[in-house]
Amino acid sequence: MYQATKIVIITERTILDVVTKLIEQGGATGYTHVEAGGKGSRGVRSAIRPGISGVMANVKIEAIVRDKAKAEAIITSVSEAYFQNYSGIAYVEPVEILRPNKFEV
Amino acid sequence: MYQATKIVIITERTILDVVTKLIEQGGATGYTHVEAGGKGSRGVRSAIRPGISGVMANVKIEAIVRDKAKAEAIITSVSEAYFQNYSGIAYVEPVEILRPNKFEV
Amino acid sequence: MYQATKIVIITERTILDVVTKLIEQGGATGYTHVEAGGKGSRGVRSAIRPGISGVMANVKIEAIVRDKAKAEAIITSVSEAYFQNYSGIAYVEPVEILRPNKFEV
Amino acid sequence: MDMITDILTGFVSQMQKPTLAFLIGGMALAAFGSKLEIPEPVYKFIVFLLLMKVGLGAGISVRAADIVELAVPAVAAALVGIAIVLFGGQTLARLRGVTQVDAMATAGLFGAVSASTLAASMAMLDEEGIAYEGFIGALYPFMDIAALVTAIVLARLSAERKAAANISGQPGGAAALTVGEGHGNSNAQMVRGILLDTFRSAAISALLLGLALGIFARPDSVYESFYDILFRGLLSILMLIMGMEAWARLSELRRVAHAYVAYGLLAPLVHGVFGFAAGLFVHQITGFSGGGVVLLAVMAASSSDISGPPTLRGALPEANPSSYVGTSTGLGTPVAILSIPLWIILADMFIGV
Amino acid sequence: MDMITDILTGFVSQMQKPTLAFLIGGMALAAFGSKLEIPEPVYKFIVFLLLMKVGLGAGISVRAADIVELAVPAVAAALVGIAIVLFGGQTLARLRGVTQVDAMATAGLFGAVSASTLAASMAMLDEEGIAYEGFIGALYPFMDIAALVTAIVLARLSAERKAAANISGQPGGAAALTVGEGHGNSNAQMVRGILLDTFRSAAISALLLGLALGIFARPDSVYESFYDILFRGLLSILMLIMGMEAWARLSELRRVAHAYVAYGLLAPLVHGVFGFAAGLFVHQITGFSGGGVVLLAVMAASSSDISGPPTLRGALPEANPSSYVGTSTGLGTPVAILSIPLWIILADMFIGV
Amino acid sequence: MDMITDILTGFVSQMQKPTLAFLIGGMALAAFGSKLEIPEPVYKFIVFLLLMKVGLGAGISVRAADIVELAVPAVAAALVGIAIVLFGGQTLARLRGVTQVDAMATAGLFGAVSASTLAASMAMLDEEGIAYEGFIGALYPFMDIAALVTAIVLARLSAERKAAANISGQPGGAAALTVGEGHGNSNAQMVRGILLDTFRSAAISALLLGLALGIFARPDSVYESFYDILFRGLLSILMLIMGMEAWARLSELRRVAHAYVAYGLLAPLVHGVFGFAAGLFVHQITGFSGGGVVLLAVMAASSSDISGPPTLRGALPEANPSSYVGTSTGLGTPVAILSIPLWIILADMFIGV
Ligand SMILES: Nc1ncnc2c1ncn2[C@@H]1O[C@H](COP(=O)(O)O)[C@@H](O)[C@H]1O
Ligand SMILES: Nc1ncnc2c1ncn2[C@@H]1O[C@H](COP(=O)(O)O)[C@@H](O)[C@H]1O
Ligand SMILES: Nc1ncnc2c1ncn2[C@@H]1O[C@H](COP(=O)(O)O)[C@@H](O)[C@H]1O
Ligand code: NA
Ligand code: NA
Ligand code: NA
Repeated sequence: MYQATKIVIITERTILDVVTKLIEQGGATGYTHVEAGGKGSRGVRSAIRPGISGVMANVKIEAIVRDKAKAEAIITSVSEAYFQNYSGIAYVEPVEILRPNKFEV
Repeated sequence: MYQATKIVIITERTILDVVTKLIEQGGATGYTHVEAGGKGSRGVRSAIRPGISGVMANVKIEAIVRDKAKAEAIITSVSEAYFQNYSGIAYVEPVEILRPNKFEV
Repeated sequence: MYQATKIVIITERTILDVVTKLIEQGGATGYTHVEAGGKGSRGVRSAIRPGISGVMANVKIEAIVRDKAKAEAIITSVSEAYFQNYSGIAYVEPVEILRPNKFEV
Repeated sequence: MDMITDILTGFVSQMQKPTLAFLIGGMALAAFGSKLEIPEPVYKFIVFLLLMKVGLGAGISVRAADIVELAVPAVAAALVGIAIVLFGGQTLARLRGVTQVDAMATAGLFGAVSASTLAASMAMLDEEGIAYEGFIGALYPFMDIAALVTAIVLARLSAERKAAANISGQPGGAAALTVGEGHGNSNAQMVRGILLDTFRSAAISALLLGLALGIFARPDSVYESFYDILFRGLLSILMLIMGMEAWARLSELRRVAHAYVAYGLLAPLVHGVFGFAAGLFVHQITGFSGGGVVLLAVMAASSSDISGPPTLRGALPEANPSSYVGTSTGLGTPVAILSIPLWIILADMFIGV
Repeated sequence: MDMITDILTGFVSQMQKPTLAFLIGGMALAAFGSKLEIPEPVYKFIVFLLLMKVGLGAGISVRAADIVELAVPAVAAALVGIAIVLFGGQTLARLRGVTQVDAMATAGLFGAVSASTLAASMAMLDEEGIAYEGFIGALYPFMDIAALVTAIVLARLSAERKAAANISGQPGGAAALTVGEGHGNSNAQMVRGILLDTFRSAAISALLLGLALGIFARPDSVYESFYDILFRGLLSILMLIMGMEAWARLSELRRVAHAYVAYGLLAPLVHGVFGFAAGLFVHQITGFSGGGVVLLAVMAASSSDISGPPTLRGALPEANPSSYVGTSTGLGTPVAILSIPLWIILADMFIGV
Repeated sequence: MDMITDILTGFVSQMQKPTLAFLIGGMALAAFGSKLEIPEPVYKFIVFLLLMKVGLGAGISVRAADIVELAVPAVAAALVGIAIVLFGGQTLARLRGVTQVDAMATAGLFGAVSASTLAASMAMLDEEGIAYEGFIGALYPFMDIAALVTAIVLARLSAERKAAANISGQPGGAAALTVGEGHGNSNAQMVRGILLDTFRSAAISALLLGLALGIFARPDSVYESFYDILFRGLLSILMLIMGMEAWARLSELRRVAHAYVAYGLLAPLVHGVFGFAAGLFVHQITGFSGGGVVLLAVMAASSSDISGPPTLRGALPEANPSSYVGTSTGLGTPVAILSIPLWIILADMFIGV
């Protein structure tokens, strides 16, 4: 098993595309996302009742990167680019992977 | 990066509201939830085929809290309040966050 | 709180049943799954637009096991059995649980 | 010999009716392991449309109905709901492997009403050209709510009595937030809370909305050009879903006492007799139609499978959902639907339809 | 005294119309805390069907229309959209607690068009037997796109001006990838990018698809046998949804300045007058029908609640969605729908319908 | 010159037919980057309703059909399915960049039947007033299952042969649980397992359910008042979806050999000729109608895009879904739908319709 870092970003569904672009630019080889609801400083949001316009939906995005510094750089850039205007949180977790080359560019 | 603790609770969809109330009472500044299916001691449950009444659906709830003791207190209270009568599991994980004040009340 | 290991497997939705069978055979007492989308070496996949046939959908499966060796054995077996022909990644994370006997067979 | 042939022929021809055939088809598909599924959002919507249809239709008729004609069957419906719970709860709780609270929860569902079963019986009466009072849909909430509230109140009172006897209580129970709001300490508050939860449930809200729109607005044109037109077709799909669902939920019964199997198979027939008797009585007083008697019997025979279970899960957490959902959706609903022709035959025998 | 009775009777009879009654029913359900929900995939599909119906119908009529008859109201619709944004943006931005960008975003939504409100007004005209030009649906994109583009461009220019004044700028802003594509540096590129995003939005695409199919293909038979038949029924359900949605979004307004409440309540009436006046003008020039004037007034009065918000969220990230979604969906849409009868009465007074 | 004008005019008028126009509209929307989407639960339900319509209609007709009239085209359909797989598998496997298993999987999908394409051709025949045997829907499973089973069996046998030759085998392959059940060691068991999986797939189950209900129950009234009425409208939406889906799946083809593009464009025409020839043959023997010949040609030309891919993904894990899904859904289906008019013209030329 090899050490790696998991990035997690929970933010507004409408910016999924641009956030994943930043993640890929930051050096991740892939990402996974799931529809989510939640509550934070900007009030309740919902995956099932995202409002008729959909702007009230959340998404949870995860990416495994080999290098912890890279992981931190990615969440810092997402945070700086979007979290002033959009709802969102970001954190990292240590994980262990089987096939290290799968997560290296 | 700052140390924090992630609480994860997987339980019946029908008690989402009361469980998140307990999480907030325990001092979390927010939470995120996703629709889930699964299998445990009480049999198979499904997010897509939750039964026509919906009582067979699961939900996965996560909350980041700064303080590990608080995190443990929250899952202990949820566990004591609900896991005798409702399906569910709970655990915590260490994570690292960028903006510590976002997770403090 | 007791130490345990969380297995995470992200793979094609169509093989959910066989993968969870392997997880249970490996000694997990349960598992949880959520619908997911993502991108990896085999291109973009989506939970909401899985293609009219559904073969383009992902699923994220998690299982808590007490024993780390068991956890590694499970993801190794899933990886060997499926990841040559199917899209997928697998990793493990350390977690802390409340009720250790719930996760022992 | 001839009679047996007659009965068999009659039975086969009943099962060929679209409503019953789609139900059986759904069970067959599920038994065969088919991967066909009607997506959850679709069946939620179909159920909503059928409830709106029943509610709107009833509301439009209520406008023209007189108060006695309405009040008598409404009271009868509520009493039947309560009687089923009292009788069913007593009976089940005596059987081996059944706890008091599980007995009450199960009897509560069987006292409550299944929208799909009621809609199926209306379609079958329409098909045979048998008339019934247009306002019948308005009786649904009376029986449904009376049964659920009775079951929950009785189960909670008995739990309190037990807890008082056995002072130590359950650990942690005190820390739990009650699911739903408005459940206070006094009994009156408890009943208010339960009523509120019941009124807010998806099925009862949809039905009451339809009723209110039917009574206070003028939805006749959209009712006829949309809800009524789609009724038969959507019902055929709902029958398919109920058949698949019944098969899926049957497996829950493997985890619980055999008593539930017996109850699920027999209760619809016994409860139907309660409803039928009440219907005959209303017929005597107000001239209630034969079709109306059939529908009252069917409501009594039916058991809630959409709205009741989440209400019970919230109000009676200690009750095991495998028992009551398995018994009601797995057995109660198909038995109730398949026995609709029985009540038609009986009504024809007793008062003509 | 008599007049008051007349007005009250008139008001009650308006509210009994299916369209308005379903809207009010939806608000009542949500206010009561009902758990009823129409699943998201279902309402997305209903909105799509209604937009296709409006688009196909308009497209089929456009085939036969002459160019002047079409061009004049189209230009009028676009000008009304722009006027609402200019006027509304100015007004709102002056009020306490409203930022420049939030004012523009909100005025943009109110200048844009609500598919549900437009469909509701068509259904009400049909019901009353009031004729209108078949191609009216084709005016929708003119007003909608003109308003959204104007609002976004003005808000961005004002932000740029402010940023130029205040050189330091916002930290991190530079690192952000712009949401949507094609937004370049020059103003022309900016407008192109916004236009592209608007045309790609779900509602405008569906409407334009319907229009194109109506104009270039021969969908008349399927239009009549399907889209047109289901129109009234699906609309009744959409009204219910808009009612529940309005109630849910009202709560957003608790977080924002009181000014939004006043704007949400009054703007539909003021904007409706803009549209009505433009309609009268078109009536003078091209003989535009009274029903057409009503529909132009309703489009102006309505505010976008499906397609506009995500477009704005992408194009104006600094605007607070609680303000504009709360004001538009929570107040603007129900007020616009409930005031449809007003424009009918006015049109009847001014030019007869 | 005149002829060219004629052909062009004919072509344009064909493309204006609602069915084809909606397909093209869907492709145009997707190409333009529109965000419009028909939610997954909705299109699953539409496909289900169309399959039930086809199945019920066929079942109702089968009741009255005689056995020879039925058996001959059924055998022909199955043989066509097998022939396409044998021929297509051979052809594709010879081309550069195509593995044996990918060739078989792709040919399997092209031998199988597309519900949307079949429904589209029925609607076009109805529109033109061309008669066809009511039981045609019953031929669908014969061709579909014959093709899928042949493809899977041949691919597995060839893989086994290769594995036997190359003893080391693939690492880990042995540890994999086979997807689907009942796949044993012997060939008979293998075929049984594949058959079971195929019968359980959503599309085949829905069609067989409709067939069974049509044959054994009396669903005629609900068929006419619901399934048949909604058919045309739902099909128009499905065509839109297939158009958008085709565009989305085309991108898969960028990752695979050029051979697939050629196959996807030409195979529908070649396979259609197989089906057409078989149809003519059946026409000789049993007097099969011209419309029937068209439908057999269309089934042969069409390629499965809903039910086939998951069956293949489970049964042939080594096959690359980008190849077969891209080729079938991205190219095969639109080509097959757009060439429906061709078979009508040919049938008219050969035997009159
Ligand atoms: N403490 C927390 N734990 C978990 N998720 C959170 C937390 N705070 C916020 N979130 C998630 O992040 C989203 C945006 O948060 P916010 O920007 O604070 O409104 C919320 O809707 C939640 O889904
Ligand atoms: N070992 C496990 N790992 C991951 N999830 C589990 C595990 N055990 C139970 N779960 C989840 O928790 C839910 C309730 O579990 P239970 O109360 O054991 O029926 C299940 O439906 C699963 O979603
Ligand atoms: N680096 C990564 N981080 C997170 N998820 C990933 C990563 N790489 C792949 N995935 C997920 O695993 C799925 C299959 O990956 P692949 O086999 O590389 O196509 C993708 O669709 C993603 O959902
Ligand atoms: Na009952
Ligand atoms: Na407007
Ligand atoms: Na074919």
